[in-house]
Amino acid sequence: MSDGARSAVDAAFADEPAFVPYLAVGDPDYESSLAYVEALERGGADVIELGLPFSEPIAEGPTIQNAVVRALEAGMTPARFFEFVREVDVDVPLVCMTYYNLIYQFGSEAGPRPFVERAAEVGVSGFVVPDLPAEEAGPLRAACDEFGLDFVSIVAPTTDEQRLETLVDVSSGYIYVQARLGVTGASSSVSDRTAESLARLSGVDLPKAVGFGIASDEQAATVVEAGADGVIVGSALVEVVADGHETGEATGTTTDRLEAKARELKRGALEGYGRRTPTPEGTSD
Amino acid sequence: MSDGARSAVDAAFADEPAFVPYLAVGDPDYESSLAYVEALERGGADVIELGLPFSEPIAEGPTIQNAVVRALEAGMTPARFFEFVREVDVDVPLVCMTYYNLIYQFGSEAGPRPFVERAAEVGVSGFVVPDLPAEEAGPLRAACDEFGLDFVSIVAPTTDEQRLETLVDVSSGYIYVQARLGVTGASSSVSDRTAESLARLSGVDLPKAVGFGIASDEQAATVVEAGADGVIVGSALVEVVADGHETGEATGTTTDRLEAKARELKRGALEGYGRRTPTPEGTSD
Amino acid sequence: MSSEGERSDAETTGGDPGRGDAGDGKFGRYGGQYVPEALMPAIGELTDAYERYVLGNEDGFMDEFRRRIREFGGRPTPLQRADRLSRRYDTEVYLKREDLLHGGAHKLNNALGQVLLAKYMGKERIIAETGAGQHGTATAMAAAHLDMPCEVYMGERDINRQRPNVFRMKINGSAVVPVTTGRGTLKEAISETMRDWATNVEDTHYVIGSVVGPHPFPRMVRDFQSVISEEARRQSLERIGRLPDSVIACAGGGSNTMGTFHNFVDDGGVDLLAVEAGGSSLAVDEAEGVAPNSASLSTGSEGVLHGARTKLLQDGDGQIVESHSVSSGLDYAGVGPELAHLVDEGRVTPVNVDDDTALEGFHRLSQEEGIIPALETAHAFGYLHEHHEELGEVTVVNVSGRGDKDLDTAIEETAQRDVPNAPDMSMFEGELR
Amino acid sequence: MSSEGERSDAETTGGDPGRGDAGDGKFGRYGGQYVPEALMPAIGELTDAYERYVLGNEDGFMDEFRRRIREFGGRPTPLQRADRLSRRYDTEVYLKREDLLHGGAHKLNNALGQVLLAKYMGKERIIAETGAGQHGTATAMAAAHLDMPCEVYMGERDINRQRPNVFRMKINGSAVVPVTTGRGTLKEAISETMRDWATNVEDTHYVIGSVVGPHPFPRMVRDFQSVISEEARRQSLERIGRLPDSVIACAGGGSNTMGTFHNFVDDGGVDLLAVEAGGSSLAVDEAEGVAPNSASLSTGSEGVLHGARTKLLQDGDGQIVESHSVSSGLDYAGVGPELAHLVDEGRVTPVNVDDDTALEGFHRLSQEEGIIPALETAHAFGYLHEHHEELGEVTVVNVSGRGDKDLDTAIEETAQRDVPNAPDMSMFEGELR
Ligand SMILES: Cc1ncc(COP(=O)(O)O)c(C=O)c1O
Ligand SMILES: Cc1ncc(COP(=O)(O)O)c(C=O)c1O
Repeated sequence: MSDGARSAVDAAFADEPAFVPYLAVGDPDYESSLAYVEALERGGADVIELGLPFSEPIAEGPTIQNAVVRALEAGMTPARFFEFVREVDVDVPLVCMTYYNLIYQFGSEAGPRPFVERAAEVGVSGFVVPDLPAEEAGPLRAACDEFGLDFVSIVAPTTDEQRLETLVDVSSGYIYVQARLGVTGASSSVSDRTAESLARLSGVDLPKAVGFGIASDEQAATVVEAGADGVIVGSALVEVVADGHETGEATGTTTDRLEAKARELKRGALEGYGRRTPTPEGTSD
Repeated sequence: MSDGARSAVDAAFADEPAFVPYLAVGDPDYESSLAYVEALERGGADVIELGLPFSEPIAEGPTIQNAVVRALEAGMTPARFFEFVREVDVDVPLVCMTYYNLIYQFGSEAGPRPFVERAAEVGVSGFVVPDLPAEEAGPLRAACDEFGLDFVSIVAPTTDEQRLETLVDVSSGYIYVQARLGVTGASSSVSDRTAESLARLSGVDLPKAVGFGIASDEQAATVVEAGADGVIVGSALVEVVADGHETGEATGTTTDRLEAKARELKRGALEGYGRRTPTPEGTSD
Repeated sequence: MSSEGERSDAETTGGDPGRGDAGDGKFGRYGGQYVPEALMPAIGELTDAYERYVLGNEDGFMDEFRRRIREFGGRPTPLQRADRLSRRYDTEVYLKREDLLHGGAHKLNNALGQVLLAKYMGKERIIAETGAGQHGTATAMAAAHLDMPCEVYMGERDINRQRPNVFRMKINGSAVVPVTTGRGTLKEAISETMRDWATNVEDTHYVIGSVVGPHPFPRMVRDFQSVISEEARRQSLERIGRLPDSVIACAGGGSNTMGTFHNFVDDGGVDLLAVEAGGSSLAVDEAEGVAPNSASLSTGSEGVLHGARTKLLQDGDGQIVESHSVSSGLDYAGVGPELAHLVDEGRVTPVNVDDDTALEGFHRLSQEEGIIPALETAHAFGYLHEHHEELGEVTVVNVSGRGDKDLDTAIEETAQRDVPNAPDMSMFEGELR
Repeated sequence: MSSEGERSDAETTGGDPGRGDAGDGKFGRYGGQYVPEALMPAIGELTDAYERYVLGNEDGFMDEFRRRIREFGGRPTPLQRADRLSRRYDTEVYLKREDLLHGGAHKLNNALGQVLLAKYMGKERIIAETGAGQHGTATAMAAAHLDMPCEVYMGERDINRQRPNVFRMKINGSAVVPVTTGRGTLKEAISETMRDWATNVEDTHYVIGSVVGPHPFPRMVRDFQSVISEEARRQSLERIGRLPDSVIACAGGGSNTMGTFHNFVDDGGVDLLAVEAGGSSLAVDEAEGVAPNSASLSTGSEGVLHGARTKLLQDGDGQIVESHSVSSGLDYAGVGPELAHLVDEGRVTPVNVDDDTALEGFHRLSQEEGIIPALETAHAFGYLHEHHEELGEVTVVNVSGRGDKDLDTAIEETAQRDVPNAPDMSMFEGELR
């Protein structure tokens, strides 16, 4: 990771626990998706993860899989994604979450560089690529360095000390702490392993954002109380979009519900922060 | 074969070509069957083959198979068969046609003797057993000798000179000349092989009756013209019974049709005899 | 000469009383050639060919047979230790894996041998009967392999019980002729094939599917099948360093049975157990002419059927009764004459298990050893389960065939009963054909 | 360091450019480990176990594997001369009979190896994906044999195309989990199994069914499958006294392919032909995201799917397109990285035949050799038919599996086309499911 100057993404975690929502771009269609992402900012998002849909989302649970299918059917492509990023009216840093093949194929030249270059142009601040472990991340990391973007790594409950080091080494922006094993998806309890992972990462000078299974203000609070610098929420928000889509709700109504849900989660994160013992350890710097 | 005195069966072929009809006893029921067999005699039968139905009639074609099924379903058994022979009011010799297992199983003592003894008692004159070749016929032949019954062997188109001898050796009554390969059943032409078989048997001092596939007066005539001492007709007669049964015809009507069919066949046999070249060879002594 | 004397001479003696190796087609009181005269010359010709080619290896027939059954058939089949069953029963259980033979059953050993023999004899057409469809598919495969036209007679009811096998025969280029007489099972199919043979005997060879029928079939089929025990005996010695205490095989007509037993017959210390289909009951309903089982060795009596004197399921008059088994391939009212003889001699012990126990055996082998047996074979495992304590230290069970052909039947029959180890098939509820 | 330089370093080199035998999981530009971080430790653990047990025969692992694949699996499988095809094509055609392996396909070589490895690793649960159901059944059998609980993910559409295999898995005691996402075929089943693995990685081993997925799977699966060419090469020398001129295998993921080729790769004079499914056309419909074929070696481009960099069927953006083939087992948008590499190197020639030609091949082998092949395998015979003149004097074709699982599909697909050598199935008109 680049020392010295911290990135916009990293900075978004500086003052208070960050709320990092995820939505699949283009779900259920381009226009609604714009409104939804903007609602997330109004609801308190500090960083937004924008999912660029890939046909084989192997790390996603059913909720996000379905969102991906909806978005692809509505015509989402990498090119449209970049238009979206350019067009969406939000000020917080945007992190692109997608699978490596889309990054690798983009542009005329094989390899991740054209994708990263274009992402930088339209205003993407970083990447999360669930099927790209540290061992294979070299080229993407290099392109990120070249264009000044962050490369966010995921730390899993199964990640051991040795891998942790390699991982932290290639990371910037924040560390995505996977709260439990499995795929994305809302669940009702926050795993014990989250606390363990946070403890192991306590010496690392990067914000730790916890994701996978966070669905309520209380869960957000628990995670932050346990030391997280941020909470990542995907499926719980995608469910709001899916509900709206399935019931034929007006986009405006879904937008409002999404904003409310975001607000709830942000509030939870703040509450958790408040509950911390006098000297909170998780906040870096 | 016993030399000297010729049996009643053999004698039935003496004067003119014999007509030897077959019916499955008990088809479609006991009472009708009595009437049908009696009609055969009226129609000109010289010897009658009475089929005792066996569950696995491997030498029969579909017509007789179905007759056997009808008779078995109507309750025909060896015991009923013997009653039938005792009761049926005909004067010509009766030959029992059945499969060896029924003969073997009858009575308390294993082996053919009890069956033959009982057959003799009720007035059966001989046996045709299609699944009992000369090689296995010893015990049955011995019992026949003991009780004075004939044992009729079948000569097939495939029977070679050597087997012919063995076969003739164990035979009495008449030789059943199988007109063609295959199973019983009416067919439209009489095989060339019939003539061949008759020629091969010309030196044998036993009547030669040809069966398998004879269905009309013309066929009967052809066979007799070729030198047969008799014609055996089964399926063509069983078809009359089957027709009557299937159309729900009155037994009396079927009886009349059966008698007429018998008459036609007997007439054919006589006509064939008339057509023979001046010195007919086939009639024995 | 008294007729009594003659009867007992011809009907109850003859042949080598020990193993029935004499050439007259008799095994003690059983065997013989009870067929229509029209077939006798063909049977003579076949006997001659059998003696020359099979027994005498004329023109290298047996060498070619052995090469083809190895390359085309996949011999030798393994003798496999069944680890989980051995643990469960606290005894060494070994499986002779005939299910791995091409086509999925021991049947190819015989079918390939006979079709090859028909070729050596200059025959131009093959016919066969089939019950479970295993002999039919084996014959169809052998006929395709050796370029012989082939027609297979099969009861209509069996056609419906064993559709995959019907498809296989047709795909292999054979014709399948439905037999609608009687109950439409193996017995009727045999009768019908005999009728075809009687009609076309000059250019046609009838490939009988088990150690039944007139001489030379029982001996010839046994000889082709005896490769099973030839291997199993050698493999036992190599693999375990000793002979087994017990050898178990299911018995329908008895071809896998005789094949599995043959080379152990002289090993007095080896118990030979023939497991018949007990069906739903061992009783016979004389009025209906039905035996709800196929246990002719255990419950049948001497008689003549399909060309041979042997043990049969028959009523008091000698009418053959309808047999029954959950497995089409055991559903036959007769049994091979040599097996009947070995039972009379006390060398082979006839036993049986009912349909329920067979289904349990089917599921047990599937779940615990990863081998789905044919329902016929499953009877042997039903017996193993019930009697494992009596079998000594080492038992060899012949896995006569695989159960791919039986999946639908096994699932349906399982659903109709209370099989303790049945798998959960709920995903397919209401969807079965 | 320039990013350009770093990219080309990490992404296009590494590994042994010849046979990809290096331990880094790369085959030239292909291979690697593109999986979620959560799986990386398991993959590391597996790599370690692979090196110790498989490569190092620690605790006699390979001895046990070889014994079990022999006894339980039925190895060695024969190398059989195909007499009628040899005559028809005027060239020597030999068949490597993997269809005789227990379960009916080469798949057991790998499944048994991996389930045994999982046992050595102390895993308690097996999961697998399956397309044609062959890998699923092989895994279910191996799991039953080795007493491991097993769940198999299978696309809903494949479940309907391959019902007999679904029954077999359930009868063997495995759970079959229907995958309803996407088109419900192999691709979706793999994704779903990866999700399960990511959730239960600590006690669960994922038995991947072909030479695909992250390192060490492509090498490990190849190693388990390479027993095919180990035998075939030895058998060629013994049986024919020489090596073949050509070796043909169908290619889906490429496991039977790599297994059949592996020991011939160093024999420069032996042509290696990988026959892919040409489906109905080689074109891709980008708008629909559909490739009506599965010919990723012939028409695909480099990309990353299911854990490895390899050749893929994808659109210009990198979205994986829906592949198609009449045979479920070839119906996959990717291919093993080593095979992709060998194609780039010119060592393996990628070819393909369309659905129609495959069906013709299916019927030809069935009718002329008495072997009903899997529809996957049938592609190899379609190719043999079309190109027999170019193959030299001796050709070995791998019969990767038998067609019992495909009977219904083959009959239905045949009925829909004009297949010149289709058998007469009229007896079943209107009766097919
Ligand atoms: C697998 C299997 N085992 C056993 C049998 C019974 O026949 P046999 O007793 O002749 O071995 C059959 C008959 O079809 C069969 O398919
Ligand atoms: C018989 C058979 N052959 C070939 C294949 C294709 O797989 P692979 O290319 O990995 O051998 C399959 C897959 O299911 C199969 O079942």
